[in-house]
Amino acid sequence: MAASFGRGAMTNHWVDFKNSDVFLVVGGNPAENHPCGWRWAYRARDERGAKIIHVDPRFTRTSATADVYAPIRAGADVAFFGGLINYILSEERYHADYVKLHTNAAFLVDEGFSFSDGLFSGYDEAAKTYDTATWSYQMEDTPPGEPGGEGGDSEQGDDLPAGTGGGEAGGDAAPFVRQDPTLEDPRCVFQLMKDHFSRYTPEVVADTTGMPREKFLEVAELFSSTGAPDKVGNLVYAVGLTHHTTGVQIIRALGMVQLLLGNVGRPGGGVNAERGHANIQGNTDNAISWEILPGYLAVPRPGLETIDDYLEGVAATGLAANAINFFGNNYKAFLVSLLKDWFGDAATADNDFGYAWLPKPAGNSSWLTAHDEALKGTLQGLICFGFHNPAAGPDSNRMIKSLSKLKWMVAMDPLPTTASEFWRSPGVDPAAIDTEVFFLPCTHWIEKDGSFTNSGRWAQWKWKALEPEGEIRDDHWVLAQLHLRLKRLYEEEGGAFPDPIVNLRWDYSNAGHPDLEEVARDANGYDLETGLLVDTFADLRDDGTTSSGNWIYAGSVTEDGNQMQRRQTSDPSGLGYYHGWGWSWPLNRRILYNRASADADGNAWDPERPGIRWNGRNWIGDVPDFPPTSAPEEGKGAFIMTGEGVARLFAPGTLTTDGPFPEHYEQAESPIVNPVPGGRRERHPIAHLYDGAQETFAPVDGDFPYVATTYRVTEHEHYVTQHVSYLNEAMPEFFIELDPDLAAQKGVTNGGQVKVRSMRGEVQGVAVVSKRIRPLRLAGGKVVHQVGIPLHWNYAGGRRAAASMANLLTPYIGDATTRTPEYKGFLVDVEAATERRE
Amino acid sequence: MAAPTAPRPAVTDEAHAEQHAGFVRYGLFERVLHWFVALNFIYLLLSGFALAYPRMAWLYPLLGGGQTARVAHPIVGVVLTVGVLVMLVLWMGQSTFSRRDVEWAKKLPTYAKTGHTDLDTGKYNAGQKGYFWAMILLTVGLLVTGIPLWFPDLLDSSGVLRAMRLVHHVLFLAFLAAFIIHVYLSSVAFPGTMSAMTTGRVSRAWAARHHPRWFREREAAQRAAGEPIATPDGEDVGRRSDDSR
Amino acid sequence: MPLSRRDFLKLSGATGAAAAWGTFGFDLQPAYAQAANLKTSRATEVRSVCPYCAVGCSMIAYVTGQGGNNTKPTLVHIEGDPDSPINEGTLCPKGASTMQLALGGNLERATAPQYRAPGSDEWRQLSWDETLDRLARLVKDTRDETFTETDDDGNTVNRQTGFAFTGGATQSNEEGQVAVKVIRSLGTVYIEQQARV
Amino acid sequence: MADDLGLRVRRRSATPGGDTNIRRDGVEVAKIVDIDLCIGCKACEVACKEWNDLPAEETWNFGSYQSHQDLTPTTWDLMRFKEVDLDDGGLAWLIKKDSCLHCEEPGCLAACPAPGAIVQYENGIVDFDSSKCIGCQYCVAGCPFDIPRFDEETQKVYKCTMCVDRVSNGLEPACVKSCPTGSIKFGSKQDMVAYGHEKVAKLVDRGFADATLYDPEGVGGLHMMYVVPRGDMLADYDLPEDPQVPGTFFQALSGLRKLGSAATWAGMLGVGLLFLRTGRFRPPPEDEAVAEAYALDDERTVGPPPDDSAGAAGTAGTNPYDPPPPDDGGEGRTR
Repeated sequence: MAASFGRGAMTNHWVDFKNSDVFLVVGGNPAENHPCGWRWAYRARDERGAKIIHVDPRFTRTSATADVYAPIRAGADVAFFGGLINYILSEERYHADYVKLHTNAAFLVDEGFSFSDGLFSGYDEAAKTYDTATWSYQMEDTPPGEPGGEGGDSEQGDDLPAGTGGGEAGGDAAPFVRQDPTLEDPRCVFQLMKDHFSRYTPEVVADTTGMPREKFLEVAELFSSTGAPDKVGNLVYAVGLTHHTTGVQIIRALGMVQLLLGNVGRPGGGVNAERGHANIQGNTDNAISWEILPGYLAVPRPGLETIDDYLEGVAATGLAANAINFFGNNYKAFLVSLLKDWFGDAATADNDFGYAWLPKPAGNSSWLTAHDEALKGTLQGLICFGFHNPAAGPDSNRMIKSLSKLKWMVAMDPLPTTASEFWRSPGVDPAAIDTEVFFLPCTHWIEKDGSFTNSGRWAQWKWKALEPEGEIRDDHWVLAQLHLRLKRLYEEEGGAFPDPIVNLRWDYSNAGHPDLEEVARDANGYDLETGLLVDTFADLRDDGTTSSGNWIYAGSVTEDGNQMQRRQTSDPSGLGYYHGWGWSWPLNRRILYNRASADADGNAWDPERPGIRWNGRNWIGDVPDFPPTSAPEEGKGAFIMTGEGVARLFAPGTLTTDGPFPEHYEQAESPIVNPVPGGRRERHPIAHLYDGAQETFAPVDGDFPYVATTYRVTEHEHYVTQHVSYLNEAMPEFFIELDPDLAAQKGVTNGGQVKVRSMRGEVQGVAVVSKRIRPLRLAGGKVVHQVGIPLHWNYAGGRRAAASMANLLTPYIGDATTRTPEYKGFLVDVEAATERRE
Repeated sequence: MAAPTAPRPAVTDEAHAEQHAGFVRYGLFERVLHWFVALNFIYLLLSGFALAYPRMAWLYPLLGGGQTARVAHPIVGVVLTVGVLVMLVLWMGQSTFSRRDVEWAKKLPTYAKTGHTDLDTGKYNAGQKGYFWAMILLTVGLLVTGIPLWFPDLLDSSGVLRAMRLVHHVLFLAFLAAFIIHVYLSSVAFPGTMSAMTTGRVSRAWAARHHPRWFREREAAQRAAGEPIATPDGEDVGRRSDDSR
Repeated sequence: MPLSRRDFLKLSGATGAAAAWGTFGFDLQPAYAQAANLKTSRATEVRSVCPYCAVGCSMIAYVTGQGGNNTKPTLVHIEGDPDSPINEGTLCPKGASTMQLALGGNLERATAPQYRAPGSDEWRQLSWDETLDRLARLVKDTRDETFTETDDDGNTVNRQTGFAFTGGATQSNEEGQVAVKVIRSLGTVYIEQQARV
Repeated sequence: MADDLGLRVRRRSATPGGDTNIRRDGVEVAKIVDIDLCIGCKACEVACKEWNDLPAEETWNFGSYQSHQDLTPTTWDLMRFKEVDLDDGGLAWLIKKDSCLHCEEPGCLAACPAPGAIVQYENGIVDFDSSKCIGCQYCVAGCPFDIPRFDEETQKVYKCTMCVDRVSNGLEPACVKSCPTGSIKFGSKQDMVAYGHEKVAKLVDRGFADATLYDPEGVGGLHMMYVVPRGDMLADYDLPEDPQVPGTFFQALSGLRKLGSAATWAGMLGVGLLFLRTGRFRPPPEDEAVAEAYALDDERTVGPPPDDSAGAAGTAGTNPYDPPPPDDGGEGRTR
C-alpha cells in the first residue's frame, strides 16, 4: 500500500465501515476473524441498505451473511482485480474528476518502459532480476519557471520551524514530471494502464479464477457502482491476498481499483487491510521488521555511509509542483530524532548522531532468509518473543530442521509454543538436537500495562489487572536485564564494536524494569531544549534538539497526558470518528488521505459523508491529512507522503521490484498454465528461490492435482487458543474441508478421517465434506477441486495434534518484494484414512 | 385349595389345638407375599398421589423427599409387579371363572345388601376372583405405562409420553377403587376375615357361611386324613353353642 | 472451581430443613430460583484490551478486592466494555473466553525459567540469574563471533548475523519499543514479526 | 410472594392458585435473535458458559462447524449449522442459536409435578430451580421445542435461565451483551416485537419475501423470538410451524386430578356409608352355618352328611335341606 498511497496502513478504521455503500471482501473472512469489527458492515446494511460482496475460495460465515458470494481459485486474485480494473475502465465507471485530481493518471511514463509476454522492460532472465531504470516518469528537461511547492508545509497549523534541513522542495528541486491532464497521450499512465489491463476480459477472468462469467459481471457491476461521487465502496481484505508470491501486486491492484472508483480517503471507503494480531499494527509501526526503522524509515543500505548519503538514497524528492512530499522533506528530522532517543547524548552532530551504529543488512534478511541461514548453520541463535516459528512455517518440517541447527534458542511466552517445544515435536529425536533451549515464562496481556494499536491505527491503553504467579516476569524486564548484563560484559571484557550497546540511552527511572509509561513518553518524543513532550511530529527537528522513539506516535503522550488512555465517547460528526477515544496515529487522524474526500474546490464529494472540507479558512471534519490552512486554490496534492503528491496508479521503479502494474503470474504450485493472453507461462519472474526449495514444488498436472488454502476459524486465534478449554469445546479439533464430488471420488465420508499430502508434508484430520467448497471450472473446461485446511492445531498443547499443522504442507517461497510466504494456493493430494491419529 | 400335602408332623397338644382352631385359609408364604405386595402398594399409592396431585406434595418429605420418591416409585412398582406375578402363579388355579361365578355376579346387589348369597361358593367368590384378575391386569397395565415415564427417551415422542401419563393415572385410580373395596370387605364388612391373612386361619362358621363348598371340601379332606373336626376352643364340633351369632 | 459453583442456583440460606414438615401444601420458602448474587457486583473493574485480534475490543476485567495491597486480585469475569465505540460491549467467542486464557489456560503455566540442555528430552528449572547470565554470555559470544564492521566493498555495516529476533505482534507498543531498541543496538539485521507471515 | 431477587413470580410449577397478582408492574423482557445478522461465531455459546461457570465438555468434530451434537445439561446455548441448497441454485448456510425460548405459556411449567421447581417470573423469564427439581423429566416431554436437558449425575434438569441473576440486577443477559453483530437484542417485549416487525419489513425489501417474526401464538408468544429471513424454511431451522402447548393434555390432566380426588373421597365416604347401612356381616352360629353349607351341597360334591360322626348338624329335627325360616330382619344377621 505504501507504493500506492505513501503509507502501509489500513486507510480507514472499523467504526467507519458504517458509512459504506458496497463492501467488496476479497481474500478475507472478517465475519469469522474480526467479528466485532465487521459488525459495522451489518450496521451499514441495516441503516443505509449497504450491499456486501464476498469473494473467497470457500463459502465461509462471511459468505453466509453476504448479499453476493463469488467463488475464486486460490492464487488467481491479480486476474480478478485485473478484470475489475478492465471493467471499470472499459465501462467508464471510474470517477473521472477524482482520478484526474488525486492520482498520477496524467503522468507521462518513460519511453523505455514496455511490457510483453508477461515481462516488463529491463528483465535479466539469467539473474532473474529487473533493472527498474525504465520504470520512471518522463521528466521535464528544465525546472519549471515559478518555484515548485514552498517546501513541506507543516502538518499541524504552525509551520515547520525554519531550517528543517534538506529535501526542501522547490529551490534547487529536480525537474518535475511531464503530465497530460487530458489523459489522451498514449504514454500517460492512464492509457498504459488501460492497455495493460485490456487483456483481462471477463472470459479470461473466468478461465483463470474459475469464477463464473455472469457472477464476475454481477460483482463488477455492483462494486463499480461506487464510482459515482455520492457512492462509496469499501474494499476489505486480509492475509488471503498477501500470502502469495504476487502479494504486493494484488494489493497494488486493489489499490488501483479503489483509486479509479474514487473511494480512497473517503468515509466508508478506503483500502482496509484487516491486521491479524492484537498489536501487529503497533509493532510494525515500531519496526520489528528487517527492512525498516521505527516510523517506517528505511533501514540503511550498505554504501550509504553518512546521513546525507542515506537521505539522498532513501528520502523521496518532490516530482510535481503541487507535491507536499511531507515524508521526503522531514525524513532527516525523524531519523535524527530516533537516533537521539536511542543514543541520547552520545548522538551528536559530529558523529552523524550515531547513524553508523545502525546495522546495515547485506540484502534481504526477512523471515524466510533468516531461517534459511539457520538451516545452513550460519545462524547460531534465535530470540523468540511470543512466536510459533515451526507452526507459522512455511514448510514446518524445514522450519524444525532449521531450529535444530541452532546453537541456542530463547522462547519468551506465557504458554508453551511450537518453537519452545520443537526439540520434542513428533518424529524428532531430542538426542540428535544440540540446541540449548530456554523457556522464559512471561506475563499475559492482562498482567501488565501498555498499549495495543488496532488495525484502524487506534492505540488504546490497557491497565494491569492481575499479579503474575511465581517468578513470571514481564517481557521488557527480560530485555532490560539482558541489555544491562550485556552492557556490563562489554564494559568489562570489551568485544566486537561495543559502541551502540554501551551508548544506548537507558536512563529509565528503574533501569532493570522500565516503566511502560516512560517508554511511551520516549516513543512520543521530547523537545530536548525545553525537556517537554512534543505535541506533533511537526515539532521534530533534524539538528539533534528533539528526540522521538517513533515519529508517527508523536502526539500520543503529550504534556496533557497519555492520550491513549482517553475514554470519551462523543462523536459529534456522527461518522464514527470518536476523536476522544484512545489516540490513532498520525495525530489522531481517523481516515488517511482524507483530502481526497473533497474535490478541487474543497467541497466533499458527498456532502452527507464529508471527510474534510474547506470552510474558507481551514479544513474541518476529521484531522486533515493535509496542511490545515492550505487553501484548495493552492492545488496541493492530497497524498502528502508521496513524491508525486498524488496516489500512484503507476508505481515507479524506486518503489516496486516486480512491476509498475500488477500482472498475473501462476504461483509456485499451480494446477494450470497461466491462461492470461500475453502473460508469462512460467512462474513469477523474480520470486526468490531458496536453495533446495524449488525441488519441493509440485509440477502442473503432477500427482498433486488439488488446490489447497490455509485459513483461520473464529473460535481460535492462531495457536494459543488450544490452551483455552471453552474454545476447544466450541471448535474441538483439526479438520479438512473438501467438496462432496472430491470426497466421493476418494471415498471420504463426512466426519470420517482424511489425509492430505503435499510434496513437503502430510496432515490428517476429520473430513468436513461440504457444498460450501465448490470445484471450479478453469480454462479449457479443466475442473479443479479445492481443499481448505485450518491452521490452529499443533503439537504444543493441542489435542490429537500430531499430524495437524497446516504449514507442514506449504511451499517455502515468498512474495517477490516482501518475502511473505505463499500459504494460499498450493497443490495437494487427498486420501481417505481410517483410524484416527493421536 | 388343599394345603400342600406335606407329611404331617407329630401331633402335640399345642399343635393339635392350634391346628384345629378352624381351617387354614392361607399358608405362611401366601400371607407374607400378600403383605409384601400390600406394603409396596401403600408406598406406590402415597408417592403416586404426591407425584400426581400437587396438593398432595406435602407427602414428599414422608417419602424421603421429592427426588427419592421419584426414583423409588418405579423401582417399588417393579418389585410390586414381581410380587403380583408370584401371586398370579400361586392363585391362578383357584381363580379361574366358572358358571357359578356368573350366578354370583347376578346376585351381587343382594350380596352388597346382605353380605350373603345363598350360592354354593367355593374358596373364592366371583368378586374375589374379579379383584384378583383386576389387580393382575392393573399392575401389568401400570407397569407398561410406567416404564416410558421412567425412561422418557425410550419412546421418542412426547405425545405418547403424555398419553402414558394419563393412562397410568387412570389405571391408578381404578386400582385405588378396587383396593378400597378389598380393604373394606376384608376388614370391616366381614368380621373374621382378617385372620385369614394374619394367622392364616378362619373359623368353621366363617368358612361354612361364606364359602360353603370350600368348607365341605376342607371337612372332607380332614375327615379323610382322620383328624377330628375341632372347633376353635379345641372340642369336637356339635356340642357347643356359642354366642358368636 | 469447587463443583458447588455450578448449582449456585440453590439458595444458600434456608434449605430443605424448613420445608421438611411444611404445613399442608403451603410452601414457606420464597421462590429463589436465582438466588445467586451477581458475581461481579462487588468486584473492581479494570479496563483492558483484548489480546487476540486487531479489532481492539475494549474489555472490563472484574477482579476481587479493591486494589488494596494485602489482597491478591482474583479474576472473576471478563466482558466487553460498553463504552467502546468499536465493540460497544460485544466480544467474539475468543474475547468472551479470555478469562480462561488469563488464568493460564488448561496447561500448568511454567512459573520459572525452564532450560533444556543439548540432547536432553526434558526441561529443567533454572533461576532467572543463571538463565540471564547464560543468555548474555551466549549473545555476546555469538555477536562477537559474527560481527562485521565493514563489508567486502569497504562499506561500514556494523551488523551481526549470528542470531535473529522474531516476534512482537502480541506484545504492547512499549514492549516493542524496548525490544527494537535493545535488539537493533546489538547490530541485529534478522528481526521479524508476525506481520511478515 | 416477592422473592429476594426482586422479581415477582407469576407462576410456579405444581402450585395451585395460579397467577393472583392483580398489580402488573415491571417490564416484561424479551430477547430476539435476528438470524439475518447472525454470523454463527458462537460468542453467545462461550459467553453463556463463561458467565454461568458451566464446565467445558469434551467435544469432537463430527463433520460440521457445530460444536455439540445437541444441547446438554451444561450447554444451555448451542449454535446449530445446516447447509441447504436453495432452489435458485445458490447455497444457504442456516445458522441458528438454539436455547430456551421462554414461552409465555410454558409447557414445561405446566407438566412439572414438583412444586416450585419451574418458576415463571413477572418479566416473562422461565427458570428452573434445581433445588426443587425431582428429575422426573416431564418438562422435557412438555416442552414443544425440546430444550430442557437431564443431567445423569445430579439427576436434575437444566436450561438457559436468560441470565435472570443479571437481568434482576439491571444487566442484559451475557449472550446478548457479547453478540458481536447485535443479532441478539434484549429489551421490553413490545420493543423487541417492534424491532422484529421493522426488520422483517427491511428483509422483505431486500428480497426475502418470506421473512417472518417467529413468535407463535400456540405457546402464547415467546420471550426469545427469532427474525427468520427465510420464513419458508422454518423446518430446516428446527422451528416447529405451529408449536402448541398440549392444551388438551393439561386439561385432561387437571380434569383427571379433580376426578381422582373426588373419586377417592367418594370411595372413602361410600364405603363408610355402606358400612353404616349394612353393618358387619357376621357369620351365623357355627352349627347353623355348617348346616347351611351342607344344605347347599346340591351337587353331592362331597359325600353323605356326617349323620354318624360327631360333626353332624346338631340342630334337632330340622332337615338340613329345609329352606331357612324367614328371619325377622334382626340387626345385621339374615340367612
